[in-house]
Amino acid sequence: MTETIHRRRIEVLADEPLIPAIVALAAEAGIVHYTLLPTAGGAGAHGRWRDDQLSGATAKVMLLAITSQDHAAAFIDRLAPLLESHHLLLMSSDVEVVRGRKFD
Amino acid sequence: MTETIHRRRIEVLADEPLIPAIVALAAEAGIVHYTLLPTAGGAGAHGRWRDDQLSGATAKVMLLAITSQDHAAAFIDRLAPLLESHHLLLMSSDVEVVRGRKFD
Amino acid sequence: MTETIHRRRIEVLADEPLIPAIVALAAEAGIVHYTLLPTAGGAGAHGRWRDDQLSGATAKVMLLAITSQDHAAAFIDRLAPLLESHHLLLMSSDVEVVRGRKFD
Amino acid sequence: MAVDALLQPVVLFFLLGAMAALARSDLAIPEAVAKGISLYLMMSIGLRGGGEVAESGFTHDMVLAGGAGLALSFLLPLPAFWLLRTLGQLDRTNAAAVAAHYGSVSVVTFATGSEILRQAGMAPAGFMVGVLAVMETPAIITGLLLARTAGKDSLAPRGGMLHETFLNGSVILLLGSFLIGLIDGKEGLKAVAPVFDVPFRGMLCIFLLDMGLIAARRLMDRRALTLRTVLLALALPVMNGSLGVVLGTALALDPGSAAALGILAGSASYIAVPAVMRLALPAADPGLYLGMSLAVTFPFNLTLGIAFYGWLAALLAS
Amino acid sequence: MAVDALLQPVVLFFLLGAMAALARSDLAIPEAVAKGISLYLMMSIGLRGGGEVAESGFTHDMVLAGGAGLALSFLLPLPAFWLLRTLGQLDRTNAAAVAAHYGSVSVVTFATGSEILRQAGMAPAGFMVGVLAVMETPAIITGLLLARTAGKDSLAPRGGMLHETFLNGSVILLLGSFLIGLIDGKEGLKAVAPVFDVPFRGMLCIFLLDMGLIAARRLMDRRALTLRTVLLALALPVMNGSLGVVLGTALALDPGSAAALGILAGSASYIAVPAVMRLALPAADPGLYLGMSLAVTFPFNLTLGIAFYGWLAALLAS
Amino acid sequence: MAVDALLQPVVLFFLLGAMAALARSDLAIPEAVAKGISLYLMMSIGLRGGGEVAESGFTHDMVLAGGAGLALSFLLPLPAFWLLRTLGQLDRTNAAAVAAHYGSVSVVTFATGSEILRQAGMAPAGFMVGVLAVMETPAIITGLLLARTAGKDSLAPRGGMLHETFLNGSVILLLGSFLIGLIDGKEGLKAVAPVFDVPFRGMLCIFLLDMGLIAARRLMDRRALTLRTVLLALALPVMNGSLGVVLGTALALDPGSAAALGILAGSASYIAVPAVMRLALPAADPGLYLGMSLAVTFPFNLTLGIAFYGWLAALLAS
Ligand SMILES: Nc1ncnc2c1ncn2[C@@H]1O[C@H](COP(=O)(O)O)[C@@H](O)[C@H]1O
Ligand SMILES: Nc1ncnc2c1ncn2[C@@H]1O[C@H](COP(=O)(O)O)[C@@H](O)[C@H]1O
Ligand SMILES: Nc1ncnc2c1ncn2[C@@H]1O[C@H](COP(=O)(O)O)[C@@H](O)[C@H]1O
Ligand code: NA
Ligand code: NA
Ligand code: NA
Repeated sequence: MTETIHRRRIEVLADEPLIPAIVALAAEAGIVHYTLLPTAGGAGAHGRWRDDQLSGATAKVMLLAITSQDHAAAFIDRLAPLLESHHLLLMSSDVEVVRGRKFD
Repeated sequence: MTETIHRRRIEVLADEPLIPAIVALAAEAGIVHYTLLPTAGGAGAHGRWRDDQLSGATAKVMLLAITSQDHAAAFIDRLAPLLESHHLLLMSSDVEVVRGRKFD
Repeated sequence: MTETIHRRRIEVLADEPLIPAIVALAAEAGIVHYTLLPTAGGAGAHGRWRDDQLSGATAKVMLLAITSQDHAAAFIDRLAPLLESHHLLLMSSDVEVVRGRKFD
Repeated sequence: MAVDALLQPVVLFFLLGAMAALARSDLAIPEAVAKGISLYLMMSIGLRGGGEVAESGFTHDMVLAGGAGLALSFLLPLPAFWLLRTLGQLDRTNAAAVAAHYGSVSVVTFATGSEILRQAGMAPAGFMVGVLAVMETPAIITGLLLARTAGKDSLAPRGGMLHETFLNGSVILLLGSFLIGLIDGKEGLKAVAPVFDVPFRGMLCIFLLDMGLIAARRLMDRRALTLRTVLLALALPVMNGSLGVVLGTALALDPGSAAALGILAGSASYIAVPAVMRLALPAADPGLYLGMSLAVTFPFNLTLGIAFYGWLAALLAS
Repeated sequence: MAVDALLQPVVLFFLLGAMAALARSDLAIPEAVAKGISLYLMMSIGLRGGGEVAESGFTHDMVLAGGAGLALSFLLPLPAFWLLRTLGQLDRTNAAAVAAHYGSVSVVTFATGSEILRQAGMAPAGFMVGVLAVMETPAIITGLLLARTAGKDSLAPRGGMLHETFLNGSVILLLGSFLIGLIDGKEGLKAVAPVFDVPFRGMLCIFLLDMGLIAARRLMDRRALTLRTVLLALALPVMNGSLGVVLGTALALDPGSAAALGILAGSASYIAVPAVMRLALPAADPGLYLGMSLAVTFPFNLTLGIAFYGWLAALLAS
Repeated sequence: MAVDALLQPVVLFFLLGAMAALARSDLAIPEAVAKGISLYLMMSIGLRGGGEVAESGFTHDMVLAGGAGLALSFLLPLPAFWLLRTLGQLDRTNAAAVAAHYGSVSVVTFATGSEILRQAGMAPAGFMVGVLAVMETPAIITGLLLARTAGKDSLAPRGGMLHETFLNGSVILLLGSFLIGLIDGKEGLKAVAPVFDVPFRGMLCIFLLDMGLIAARRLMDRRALTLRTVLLALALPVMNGSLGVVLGTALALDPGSAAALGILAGSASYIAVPAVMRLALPAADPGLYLGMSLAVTFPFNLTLGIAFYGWLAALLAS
């Protein structure tokens, strides 16, 4: 059986114009590999939205990164103070991967 | 280190025309915040599908909600009897969030 | 309370032209039900990408499958030797489902 | 007319799409583009029909054709339901859902048919677009009554299904564009004709290429289809279509409009009705109703049905 | 002119979209298509404006109008900010963000207004497209200065906001197309006119259908809007638009161009400015600034504002 | 011709896109729209080429040009492979994958080149579209033979790569449209000309704007490119293109068609070939082959190559 290693799965939902800045913040925390996923709509404390690209200012993108415990914690520390003011959604969970070194 | 709190991550895959009704059902279970994710295709017991929007009747959308243990259980209870008849996929897993109050 | 059962959640990120072959590989491992999710971009050891469909050769798709421990292990065994050469991302995590039989 | 009709670019592109899918090519039109063209077709059909009615004014024929369309859409599901239950061996819910599709209409079949009739010098009257709009929804109501269980489901909308039926996006867009055409008239539409009139046939080609891909892929996936349901998906359009032509001729419509009434009666919905049925009758199998209407009846109408209804209308008129 | 303007297909499609959304229909234009049409509109406006300027050559009027546009975009946020703080009871950040939107311009309002003016025999000069381009960004700078806190945020780009402002996709595309139009001239553009000139009004119809849907859905979601902000979203265009018309007339522009300057001054951005503000002033509520500009001011300008600015320009000219 | 060619809207929009991307603007065309336009371009090229061949009938020249195209596509990968191995210092798999790209063709380079030649009074014959279709796939086979390891991978399709190669969506669409054009002829295509003929150049502008953005972004990301591979990506089109022109002239094709054969030989694929290579030679780096063909060779051909092949063909003809 192929050996798997535990890592953290970090997901951040953010308005599209904020994504480059969040990617830069992740890099500061040591996370340089990530995947962006599209979204279609939703509702939160700040109301409902649909993915209208008309202005693009409020279209949301999900950033997914698999990383080590330490990098995850560093990223969460940097992002935590911004969650409320920037209407972000941040999730963290356990995940197993093959090739553990790739996800440090 | 920023403190994180455990919550449930609920994911429901459903045909697009059913989404408003599922959102309403979630609200009855106390879940009012959610995100919708697009899909591209798949295969299940009811055959293969591709996301053709021609009719839209069988295009699927993934609803994601982070919520408390109780609300999650209430939602699952309501949805369980519909899973088979409505060709739904329901998943539930652990997730950690900052700002726990936001996800009750 | 509705009873839920533990299963594995397998996610594979791959270039679009590889998806049919990966679906075939999953079927060999006993996994015939899956969902495909679109992506928007990312960065990895092989550089940054955006979802330009111009050639489609490097647009990525996420395959999601909920399955039993055994099938998951069989799939991971088959996929592991290809991860590096085919630039794949493979994740595995715990998930709970209703109607456990459906996900064996 | 039959061979000419088959060799037109619109039909050839449909066949190209179907053949590509059958050969398992990866050819695909992006969803968003296909959906955009489908909305375009409805806007264009509505505007042009409205513009023509604005020019011709309301006529006696128009009222007759509208009444006939209304009656057909309400009543055609009844014999269809009976055939689907008996010959088709479907349960009540599935039979009702399928019957509703055959009482309603296919906008693209109507559009292609109109172009082919126009080519053959039998252009249907502009008010037939109004009849098209009128025929989209009544069959849904009959279908839901036949199913009996509709809306008793815990996911069904509180207010019943009428809202979903009448505010379906495609119904609204067709009706709204028809109204705008009526208000602005042919003259007022001139400025938008380079988009909504001139390129219509070309856009239809692109759309039918996609329809060919989708229909053939559904046919290859024909999990829910049996020999019985496939045969019914061929028989129902012939029956309903002939009935439409005969009724149109009996009401003294011009042959082109009688043929168009046949096309409407013979076509089956695959946009508005499935969206409502998925919610109202979740127990009905979408693989079945979309398989029948989209993968069998639509290709049949496009290649043979339209030519047959046209031929029948010409025959009865002479 | 007012009633004529209201009954044009472009406006009727906007109303159709708005009514469909208010009735909670599921009608929707795919994002990608709407975005594609919005890019098309900018390319078309830029090319045609550049082509006209290439033909007419640089004139005195052009310099005056450009200077007026520049001044308006820089200065209009100041009174707006004051009104939003006092009457609107907004905090500094929100008031600054909204003020920037009203100093900038709406490309689609300008496009629709130009078509309506052209219909009424008051076509604005080609160089007004240059003025449009000039007016997109200065207001952003004023807005950021008014907010004071801009860019002090940990997510704000190191190099400041200027890059985001001037390299915003829509700004680049409009300016770039204008330049290409200047280089190639009307003659050189002939080969692409079947795409960028002839179908313009029809494409605008499809886009305005989508704008109607989006604006009405925002209005129904009006979480962030209060009676005060809605009233200001009606008062600001009238104020700014009148100022624009008066200034244009005072500078001896032809009535069509004076009206166009009014349309520019009276319109509010909902593409370029929100994208910059979301990053520069994350504490400002997008529900507020998009609600005001997109859900209130845009429909007002489309239905009444444009007609009013046109009427005022004609009045002052005579 | 060179300067004229550079100042055409199609080329200027490509440069606008490239400059926007280099300046790190966020300008982007939605995928679905870009993909839709790319499918449109293939349909249009196929239909128009087929229509012209239907009119001119099969000729001696046609057979010669087809044979030359076939031979070029099969053989051009051989010297390319050798240069990539030696000068380019690539391993066998990467060299084979890149070589296949340069033996195949770029549909958009051909389309742009045809428009520029037409503008210069050197319109290539209609059958050159057939040659384009013929040249898309043979190079893939040569490339796979050169790589030796192709298809020995556990993900490779059981039935070998031929299915993937010949049923690639873009190959099918081009060939199918060419056939439809042949069947319907120029006369039969008249009804769809407002979509497939008239707007072609304008649509090409929008597509090239996107190509400019994509090519420049790839160039900025040039992880896999070395100075050696960049130089080869400039040398290969000149070599192959000159060979194509010389061969075309030797076969006594008209100068326009000889230039078009040069354009085909000199262009490199970035749609059909990468999709097959990703599956057949997963070990080859897509950053390398797409970087060379899309980010270096395509811009070179668009700005200088086409003009050079045209000049050479005119020179040899006189
Ligand atoms: N509990 C939740 N579960 C899933 N998505 C959420 C949740 N809360 C917020 N979101 C998403 O995050 C966005 C911003 O949240 P908010 O700042 O609360 O408006 C919402 O519009 C949702 O798309
Ligand atoms: N085990 C699974 N893993 C991932 N997706 C699934 C699974 N089972 C079903 N699905 C998705 O849910 C849809 C409906 O499932 P079904 O009702 O079994 O046809 C399928 O088409 C898949 O997209
Ligand atoms: N640690 C990671 N977290 C999330 N996505 C990743 C990660 N590593 C790789 N990816 C995704 O997988 C793709 C291929 O990875 P690579 O082979 O490392 O270039 C990348 O472009 C990313 O989209
Ligand atoms: Na019918
Ligand atoms: Na303004
Ligand atoms: Na070549």
